[in-house]
Amino acid sequence: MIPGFIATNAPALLIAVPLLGAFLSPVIGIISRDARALWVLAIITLTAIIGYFVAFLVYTEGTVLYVFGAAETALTVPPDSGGIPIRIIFAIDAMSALMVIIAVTVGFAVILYSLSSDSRRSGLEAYYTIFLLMIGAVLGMVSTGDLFNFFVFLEISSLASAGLVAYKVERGLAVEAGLKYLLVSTIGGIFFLFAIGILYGQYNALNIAMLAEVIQWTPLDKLALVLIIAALAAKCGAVPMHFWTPDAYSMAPSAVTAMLVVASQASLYGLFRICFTLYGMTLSYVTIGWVIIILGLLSMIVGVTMAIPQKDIKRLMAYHAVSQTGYMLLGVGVGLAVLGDQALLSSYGTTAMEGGIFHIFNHAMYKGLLFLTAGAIIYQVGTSDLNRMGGLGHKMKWTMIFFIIGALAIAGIPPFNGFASKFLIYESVFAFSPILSIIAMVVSILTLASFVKVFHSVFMGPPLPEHENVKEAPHTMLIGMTILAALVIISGIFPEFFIQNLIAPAANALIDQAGYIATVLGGA
Amino acid sequence: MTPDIPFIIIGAVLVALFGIVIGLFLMGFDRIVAARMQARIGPPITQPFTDIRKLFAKENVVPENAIPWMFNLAPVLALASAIVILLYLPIGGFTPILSEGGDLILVMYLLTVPALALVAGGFASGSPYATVGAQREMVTMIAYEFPLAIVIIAIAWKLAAAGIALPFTLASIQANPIWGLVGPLGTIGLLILLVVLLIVTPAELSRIPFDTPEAETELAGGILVEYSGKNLALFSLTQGVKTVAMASLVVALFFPYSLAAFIGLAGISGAVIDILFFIALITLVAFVSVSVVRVSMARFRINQVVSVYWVYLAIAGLTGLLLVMADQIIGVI
Amino acid sequence: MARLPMVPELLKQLFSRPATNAFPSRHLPPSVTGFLAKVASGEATIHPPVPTPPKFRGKIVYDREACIGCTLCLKVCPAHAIEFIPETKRIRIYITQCIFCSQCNDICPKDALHMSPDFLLATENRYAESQIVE
Amino acid sequence: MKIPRSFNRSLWVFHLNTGSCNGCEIEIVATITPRYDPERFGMRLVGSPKHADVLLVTGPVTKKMAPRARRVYEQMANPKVVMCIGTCGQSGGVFYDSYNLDGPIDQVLPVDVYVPGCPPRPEAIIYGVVKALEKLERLEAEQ
Amino acid sequence: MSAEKTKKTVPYTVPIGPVHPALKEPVMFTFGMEGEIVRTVDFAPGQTHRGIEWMGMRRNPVQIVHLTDRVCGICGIVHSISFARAVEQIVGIEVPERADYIRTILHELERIQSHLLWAGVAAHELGFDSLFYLAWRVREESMDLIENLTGNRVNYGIIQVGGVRRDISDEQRPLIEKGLAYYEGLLDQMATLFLEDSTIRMRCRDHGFLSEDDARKLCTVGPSARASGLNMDVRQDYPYCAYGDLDVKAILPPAETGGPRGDVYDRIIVRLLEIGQSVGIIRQCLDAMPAGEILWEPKMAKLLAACKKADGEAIGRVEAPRGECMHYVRMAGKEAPESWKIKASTYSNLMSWIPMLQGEQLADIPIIVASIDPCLSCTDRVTVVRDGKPDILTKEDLTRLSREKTRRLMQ
Amino acid sequence: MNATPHLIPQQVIDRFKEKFGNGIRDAKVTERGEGTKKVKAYNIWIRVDRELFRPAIQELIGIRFPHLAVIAGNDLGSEIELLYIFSVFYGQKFGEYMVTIGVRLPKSDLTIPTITDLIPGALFSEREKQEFFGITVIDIPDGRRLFLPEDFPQGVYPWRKDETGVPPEMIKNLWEVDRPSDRPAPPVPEKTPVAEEKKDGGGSQ
Ligand code: SF4
Ligand code: SF4
Ligand code: SF4
Ligand code: SF4
Ligand code: SF4
Ligand code: SF4
Ligand code: SF4
Ligand code: SF4
Repeated sequence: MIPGFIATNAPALLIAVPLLGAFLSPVIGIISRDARALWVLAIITLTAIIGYFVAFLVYTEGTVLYVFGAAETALTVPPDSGGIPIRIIFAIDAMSALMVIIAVTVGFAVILYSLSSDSRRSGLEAYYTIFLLMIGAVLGMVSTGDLFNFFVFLEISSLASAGLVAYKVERGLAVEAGLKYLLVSTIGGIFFLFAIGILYGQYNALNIAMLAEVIQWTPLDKLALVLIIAALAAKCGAVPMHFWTPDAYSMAPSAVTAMLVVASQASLYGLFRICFTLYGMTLSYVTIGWVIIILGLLSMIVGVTMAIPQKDIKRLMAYHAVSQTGYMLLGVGVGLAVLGDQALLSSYGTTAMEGGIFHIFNHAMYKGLLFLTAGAIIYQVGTSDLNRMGGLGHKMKWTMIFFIIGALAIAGIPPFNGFASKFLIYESVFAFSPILSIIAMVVSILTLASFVKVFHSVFMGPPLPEHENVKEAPHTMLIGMTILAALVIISGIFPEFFIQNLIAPAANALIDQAGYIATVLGGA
Repeated sequence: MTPDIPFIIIGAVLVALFGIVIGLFLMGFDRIVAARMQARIGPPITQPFTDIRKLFAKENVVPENAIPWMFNLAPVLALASAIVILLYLPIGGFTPILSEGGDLILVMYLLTVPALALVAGGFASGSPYATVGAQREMVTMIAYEFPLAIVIIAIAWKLAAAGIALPFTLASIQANPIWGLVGPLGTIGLLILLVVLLIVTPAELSRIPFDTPEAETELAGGILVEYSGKNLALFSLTQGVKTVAMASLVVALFFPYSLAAFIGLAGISGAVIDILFFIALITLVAFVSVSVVRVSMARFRINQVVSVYWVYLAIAGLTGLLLVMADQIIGVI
Repeated sequence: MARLPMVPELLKQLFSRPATNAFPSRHLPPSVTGFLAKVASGEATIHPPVPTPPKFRGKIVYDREACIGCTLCLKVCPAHAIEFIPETKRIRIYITQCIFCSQCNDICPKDALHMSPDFLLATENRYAESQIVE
Repeated sequence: MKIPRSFNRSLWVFHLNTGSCNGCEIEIVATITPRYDPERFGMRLVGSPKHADVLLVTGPVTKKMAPRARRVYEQMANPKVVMCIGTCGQSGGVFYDSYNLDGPIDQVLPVDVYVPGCPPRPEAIIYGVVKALEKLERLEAEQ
Repeated sequence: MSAEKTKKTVPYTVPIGPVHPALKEPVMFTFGMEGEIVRTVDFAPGQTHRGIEWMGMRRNPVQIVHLTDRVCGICGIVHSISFARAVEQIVGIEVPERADYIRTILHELERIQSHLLWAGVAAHELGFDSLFYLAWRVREESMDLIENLTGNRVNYGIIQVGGVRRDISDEQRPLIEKGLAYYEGLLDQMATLFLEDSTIRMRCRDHGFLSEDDARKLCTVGPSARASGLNMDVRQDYPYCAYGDLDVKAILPPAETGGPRGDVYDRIIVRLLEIGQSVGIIRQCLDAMPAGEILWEPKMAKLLAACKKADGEAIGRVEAPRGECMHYVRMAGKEAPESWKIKASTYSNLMSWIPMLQGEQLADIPIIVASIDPCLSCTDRVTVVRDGKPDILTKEDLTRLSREKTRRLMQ
Repeated sequence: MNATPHLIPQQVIDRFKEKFGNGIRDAKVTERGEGTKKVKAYNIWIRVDRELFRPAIQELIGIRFPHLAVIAGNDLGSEIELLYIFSVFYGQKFGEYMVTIGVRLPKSDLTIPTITDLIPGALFSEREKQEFFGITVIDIPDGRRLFLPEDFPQGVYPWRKDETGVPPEMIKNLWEVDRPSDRPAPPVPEKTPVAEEKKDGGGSQ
C-alpha cells in the first residue's frame, strides 16, 4: 500500500517530504544534535529517492502531471499554501525532471557535507529548517506548471536563501549580503508578480499550458516578458544584474552556496520555461534569442574578468558562477534564436540547447564541488583570503584533488564534464556566429588561468608555518565532495549517456511547446 | 563503427610508439638543423634517444619543498595525455584510432592537458623559478589559445558552410582538403590562418621566442629546474610527442593529402608511402615553425608574448576568418 | 613590419659547411678507449685540433742538463710552480701549478726552459708523472 | 651508483665559477661555440644543476663560494662527474697565497678530471672530456 | 595575474651557477619584485674576491704583471698596461716607441674580441643563440690573431714593465691585415643583424635606461657612459701608448639612430661601432709603427733591480673595452709595491644597474645586467623577495640617493 | 656644470692654492708622454688638510663636474692616506687631467665624511675603504661590506700594514696542498756539452 501511495503521490511528496522534514527538525533537535542530524539525513535521502523516482517516471512514461486537490489524488492541504486554497498543478516534463535530479543530488551531497562543516555552529535548528525549506522550494519551482505557484516557490526559496546567506549572523557583512540578496529577490519578485498580473488580467489564467495556448504577443505580453526576463535574469545572476552574487555566494556557508547555485539555476529554468513553453513561437524569437545570447556573452566575459583579480576564494568562484551562467544562456539563447527555423534548429539549434542545458547540470555538479572544497579549505584554515593561504597541498591532499577536478571541469578541460557541455556549445554556436564560439573558448581558457592561480595560491608552495595544524577535511565533507566529483567525472567520460537519456529529452521538452500544452491540458 | 577493444589497444600502443619515436626523431632533427643553421655540426640524430636513455637511468631527486606525489605524477600525466592526443589525430592518412571522437575542439583542449601537467609539476616542485615559469606557461597558454581558437573555428566554419557534415571531425577535414573549397579570397584567408597556426605552434611547444616559461637565462630552466632523471625524461618525451601532435594537427588541417592515392598505390606499399609522406610533412612543419623560428629570433618578454598573440595574431586570424567568410558569401552570390 | 635579418643568414649557413673543427673525431666513437687504442696502433687518426701558432705557450720543457740551479726562475715565477731541489741543485715544475707565462724562459741564463706546443694536458691525477717536469 | 651505458654519450654540463678570473669561463663558452661544438658528443650546457651530469668548476674557490660549490654538487643527481678547468682551480695558480681562498677545488669536491691551462684552450677542454670518458668507460667495465 | 603569487614566494636563494656565457664573476642579486616588475635592486659583488692587490703587495713587478693578466680574463691586457705604465712612471722608464704601438695594437684587438664576446653574451641573454654563436664564431678570428701574436688566447702575457715581451714580425703583419679585412667585411652585416632585428629592438629599445646625469653622478664609464651621451673615452681625452699620435674620437650613439637615449639598444650601437673604430686604429698603428727595441731592459734581473730602487707613486690609466681602467701604484724602495689599487672598469659601472633595473621586468634583468658588459653578468643567484617583508627590504643595498633618483626617473 | 672654461694644470693648482692657501700641503703636476709624438698627459696631485677635504672636493666640482675613478689608500705607518682620484675636463681631445686629492688620517681617528651626497657613485669606493682600511666614513648611506665575505674576521683590514693586516694564519698556501714532499730527486747527469740539441724542446703532438 505504502509503495503504491508513494508511487501515485510522488510529485506531492517531493515537496512535502522536505517541507515536513524542515518543520519537524527543530522538534527533533530537542532530543539531541545527533538525532537531528540523522533526521535531516533521512529526510534528504528520502527526498532524493522520490526525486529520482519521479524523474524515472518522467523519462520512461513521459510528463507526469499531478493535480493537488483533484479527485483522484488524496486531498491533502499543501503544506506551503499556508491554508490558502490554490489548486496546484505539477507538470513535470523531462526538463523539470532534469532539474529535480540536479536539486536532489546536490541537496543530498550538500546536506551530507554540512553535517560536519556546520556542526561547529550554533543555531543549527533554524539552519536545517531553512535549508530543507529551500530544497523543497527549489523542487517546487521546477515542478510546478503554474506561474503563480512558481512565484510562490520562488519567494520561499528567496527568503530561505536570504536567511541562509545571512546565516553567519556574527558577521555583519553576511547580514548585509543577505539583505542585498533579499532586495534583489524582492524587486525581482515584484517584477514577476507584476508580469503575472498582466498575463492574468489579459487571459485570466495562470497555468503555463493554458496561457501558452492563448497568448498573443501583445505589447502587454511583451512587457510581461521583459519583466520576467529581468526578474529571472537577476535571480540567476546574469550580468548586468549579477552584483548580488559575489556577496551572497561568498558570505553564505559553503554548503549553502552550493545550493544557491541550484536555486539560481531553478530561476534560469523558469526563464527558459517561460520563454520556450509559455511564449514559444509567439515571441520574436530572434530578438529575444539575441537578448539572451548577449546577456550570456556579457555574463561570460564580465564574470571571468571580474573573477581573475579576486582575492577571496568564494567571491572568485561566485564570479565564475556568473560567467558559467553565461554559457547556459548562450547555448539556450542560440536555440531560441533559431526556434522558428526547423532546418537550423536541427542542424545546430538543438545541439546548442543541449549544450546549455547540459551545462546547467554540469555546472551544478562542479560548481557545487568547488564551493564545497572552498568550504573545506575555509573550514580548516579559517580564512577565505587567498593571500593568506598557501602550501595546503602538503596537508589536504584529497581536497586538492577534488579542487583540481572541479577546476578542470569548470575550465572545460577534457575529460571532465564541463568540457562535454561546452563542447556542444562550441560546436553548435559557431555555425550561428563563429565569433561566439571563439569568445566562449577564450573565456574558458581565462577561467582555467584563474583557477590555476587559485590552485597555486591555495595549495602550492612550501607549507606555511601559520597553517601547521591544518588537517584534511572531515569524512562526511569528503564524502559529499566525492559524490559530486564522481558525477563530474562520470558525466565527463560518458557524456553520450547523459545527453541521450537526460539532456536531449529535456531540450526537446523545451522546444516542444505543443506537446507540453497537449499533455497538460489534455491531462488536466 | 565501433572498433573492438583489442584493436584500440594495439592501435594505441602503436601510435604511442610512433609518437615517441617520431617525436624523438623530430627533436634530433631539430637539433641537427638548428646546429647546421648555426654553422655547427650538431649532435647525431640519435642524440635525443641517448639523452632519454640516460635520464631514465639517472637518480630522481625530489626537492625538499615539493609535494612528492604530484611532483612525480605530473610527468606521467603529461606524457599520457600527450599520447592520447595522438590517438585522436589522423596519422599518415589513417583514420584516428578514436575516430568517433576525433574532433578538433577536443584536440585543442587536450593539447592544454600536458601543459597543465607541466604547470602542476612546476608548482609542485616548490621552487620560485619553477613557480614563475609555471605562471608564465599559463599566461602563454592564454595568449595562444585565442588565435588557435580562431583558426580552428574558421576552418570548421568553412567546412560547415560548404555543407559538409560534422565539420569538426578530423575525418571530414581529412576527406575534404580545405584548399579545394575556397576561391582566391579564401585562399588568401587560409594562408593567413596557416601562418597564424604555424606561429602558434612554437608557443604551444614552448620554444623560442615563446619559451619564456623555460627561459634559461632568466629562470635557469624555469618550470623544469627541479626535475631530474626519469621525470625529466618523461617531460622531454612529452615535448617530443607534443611536437608530433602539433605538426600532425597542422598537416591534418592544411595538408590532408595522401601521396599514395595520388600516385595510385594501394595496400601495404601505399600505407608505407603514406606514412613516410606524412613523416616528411610533419618534419617540414617542424622545421619551419620550430627550428627556423627558434634560431632566428630573440625570446619575447612575457607581456610581448601576450600582445603578439592577442593583438597581432588575433587580428591576423580574424582577418583570415573574415576573408574566408567573405569568400563564401561571394561564392554563394 | 617585423624584420628578421637573421633568417637569410641562417638559411645560408644551413647549406654551407659547418665551421666546426672535428677534433678529435666528428662524433663520439662507439668506445673512446677503443678509439684511442686504434689511434695508438695507427688504425684510426685523430682529427687534429686547430693548429697552434709558432709562439704558442704550452707545456713547459726543461733541460736538466743545461740548468745550473741559479733559482732565477723561481724568483720570477708568478705562480709558485717551480720547486728547487737542493740535493741536486735542480728545479722541478708542477704543470698543474704553472700558468704558462714563460717568464722563467725569459730569465733563464742557460736557456734551459722552453714552452712546447703541447696543450692537451688533461689528467685524472694532478701529481701524475705527466704533470711534473724535472 | 651504476653508470649507465648511455651516460657517456649524453653528458649535460653545468658550469660553476668559484672565483676564477673569467679566463676559463670564456674558454668554456668558446668551447660550446660553432668552432668546437661539443654537442657533437651529445654535450649540452644546462641551466640547473639538477639536470647536469658533469660539473665544470673553475676558479680557486673563494671562501664565499666553497659552501655553494658543495651545494651545487649535492643537488646534482647521481651519477655525476666533476671536471676542474684551469690551473687556479687545481693549485691556486697565480692566486696561490691569498687570504680569501678555500681551494683548491679538490679540497671541496671530488674531482675526476683536471684540465691544466691558464686558461686551457677549448680543445684542451674537449680533451679533458675525452679523459673523463675514458675514466667512465673504465669504471663501466669494472662494474 | 602573478602579483600575489610572487608575493607568496618565500625568499629562497637558489644558486644558478654561471652556466653559460656566464664567463663572469658571480654576483648575488636581490630583487624586490612586484609581479614581474622589479621594484628594488640589491646586489653584492665580491663573491670571487681573491685579494689581488694584497697579493700584489707581496710580489715583485715582474710577477705582478702576470697577476694583472689574471685580474680578469676578458680584458687580458688593460690591467697589465695600466700597471706597467704606473711602474714605468715611478721608475722613470722610457718605453720604446715600437712597444707603445704593439701595446696599442693588442689593446685594440682585445677590444674587438671583447665587444664581440659581449655581443654574443647579450644575444644569449636575449635567448637569441644563433646570434650568440655567430658573434663568437666571428670572434675566433681575433682570438687566433691574438694567440698568434702573444702565444695564448686569453692571458696574453705580452706586457712587461718597460715594453712588450714579443715583437710583431714581418710575417705576422699580413695575418693582421687579413684579420682586419675580415672584420671590415663583416661589420655591416653584424650591424644589420643586431640593429635591424625586430625582436632585438623590441627587447632593447627604451629598456635599461640610464640618463646622462645619472651616468655622470654614478661615475659610469666606457660604452655604458657613452651610450648615455657622456663624451668620455680615455683614448681621446688623455694620451697614452700610441693614442697621442692617433686620431681617436669617443663614439656616441649617432643622431641618425635616435641619438643618445641611454638604453640597452644604444649600448649595442656604441659597441658595434667601436669594433669598426678599433679596426681603423690598428690600421693606423700598422702604418705608423716605428722600428726599434721593444723592451727598455730585456734582462729581467736588471729590471727588477731598477724597480727595487724606485720610490714614488703614479697612476696608470687606459680605456678598457668596458671603460676606464686605472691602477694606482706606490713603490717605496722595496721589491714589492707599497700600495696598489686596481680600479677595473666594471667597478665604476656597477652602481648604474640600480637606476637601469628599477621598474623593468624580470625578463629584462639578464639583458640589462649584461648591457654594462660586466665581468659579472651572470645573475649568480636571484633572490625573490616576498614583497613587503621588511627585514629584507630594510637591508637593501640601495643608497638613499640613488633610490630617490630612481623614483624621480620613474615618474 | 660647464661653469669654468678649460684650464691648464697649473691653473687648477693655482685655484686651489688661492682658495685654501696653507691648507694645501703639497701640490704638483706630473706629466708623461708616450708614442712617437709624446703628447703629454697630466696628473695633478693635491694634498690637503683634513678639514679642507670636503671644500676641496666642492671646489673641484666647481671647476667642472669630475669623474671619480676610485679612492686609493696608503698605510703610512701612523697615518692612513686616502687618495681621491678624479679626472676632469674629459670630452676634449687630450684635455683631460687626473686630479688626485690626498688627505691623511691619523690612525687614532680614522674618520672621514662621505662624499656620496656630492657624487653618489663614490659609495662603492667608500664601502671598500671601510672594509679594507678600517676607516669609518661618516654618514655613508650604506655601510655594509662590499667584497669581503660576511664571516670575514672583525678587525682585520687587508690593506693595513700593521697588526690589523691579514694575519699569517689566514693565508692558505694553495700550492702546498697535497704536493708530494718525498719525491726523489731525479739524477743529474754529469756535465756533458751534448745537451745543446734538446734546445727547442718539442711537444708530443
Ligand atoms: S711558465 Fe710561468 S708559471 Fe710556469 S713555471 Fe715558468 S714562470 Fe712559472
Ligand atoms: S733559471 Fe734556468 S738555470 Fe736557473 S734554475 Fe731556472 S732553469 Fe735552472
Ligand atoms: S686558470 Fe688561469 S685563466 Fe683560468 S681562471 Fe684561473 S687564472 Fe684565470
Ligand atoms: S644568465 Fe648567467 S647563468 Fe644564466 S645563462 Fe646567462 S650567463 Fe648563464
Ligand atoms: S681588485 Fe679588489 S675586489 Fe678584485 S680581487 Fe683585487 S682586491 Fe679583490
Ligand atoms: S670585477 Fe672584474 S676585476 Fe674585479 S674581481 Fe670581478 S672580474 Fe675581477
Ligand atoms: S746577466 Fe742575467 S744571469 Fe747573469 S747576473 Fe745578470 S741577470 Fe743574472
Ligand atoms: S672590467 Fe671586467 S672585463 Fe674588464 S678587466 Fe675588469 S674584469 Fe675584466
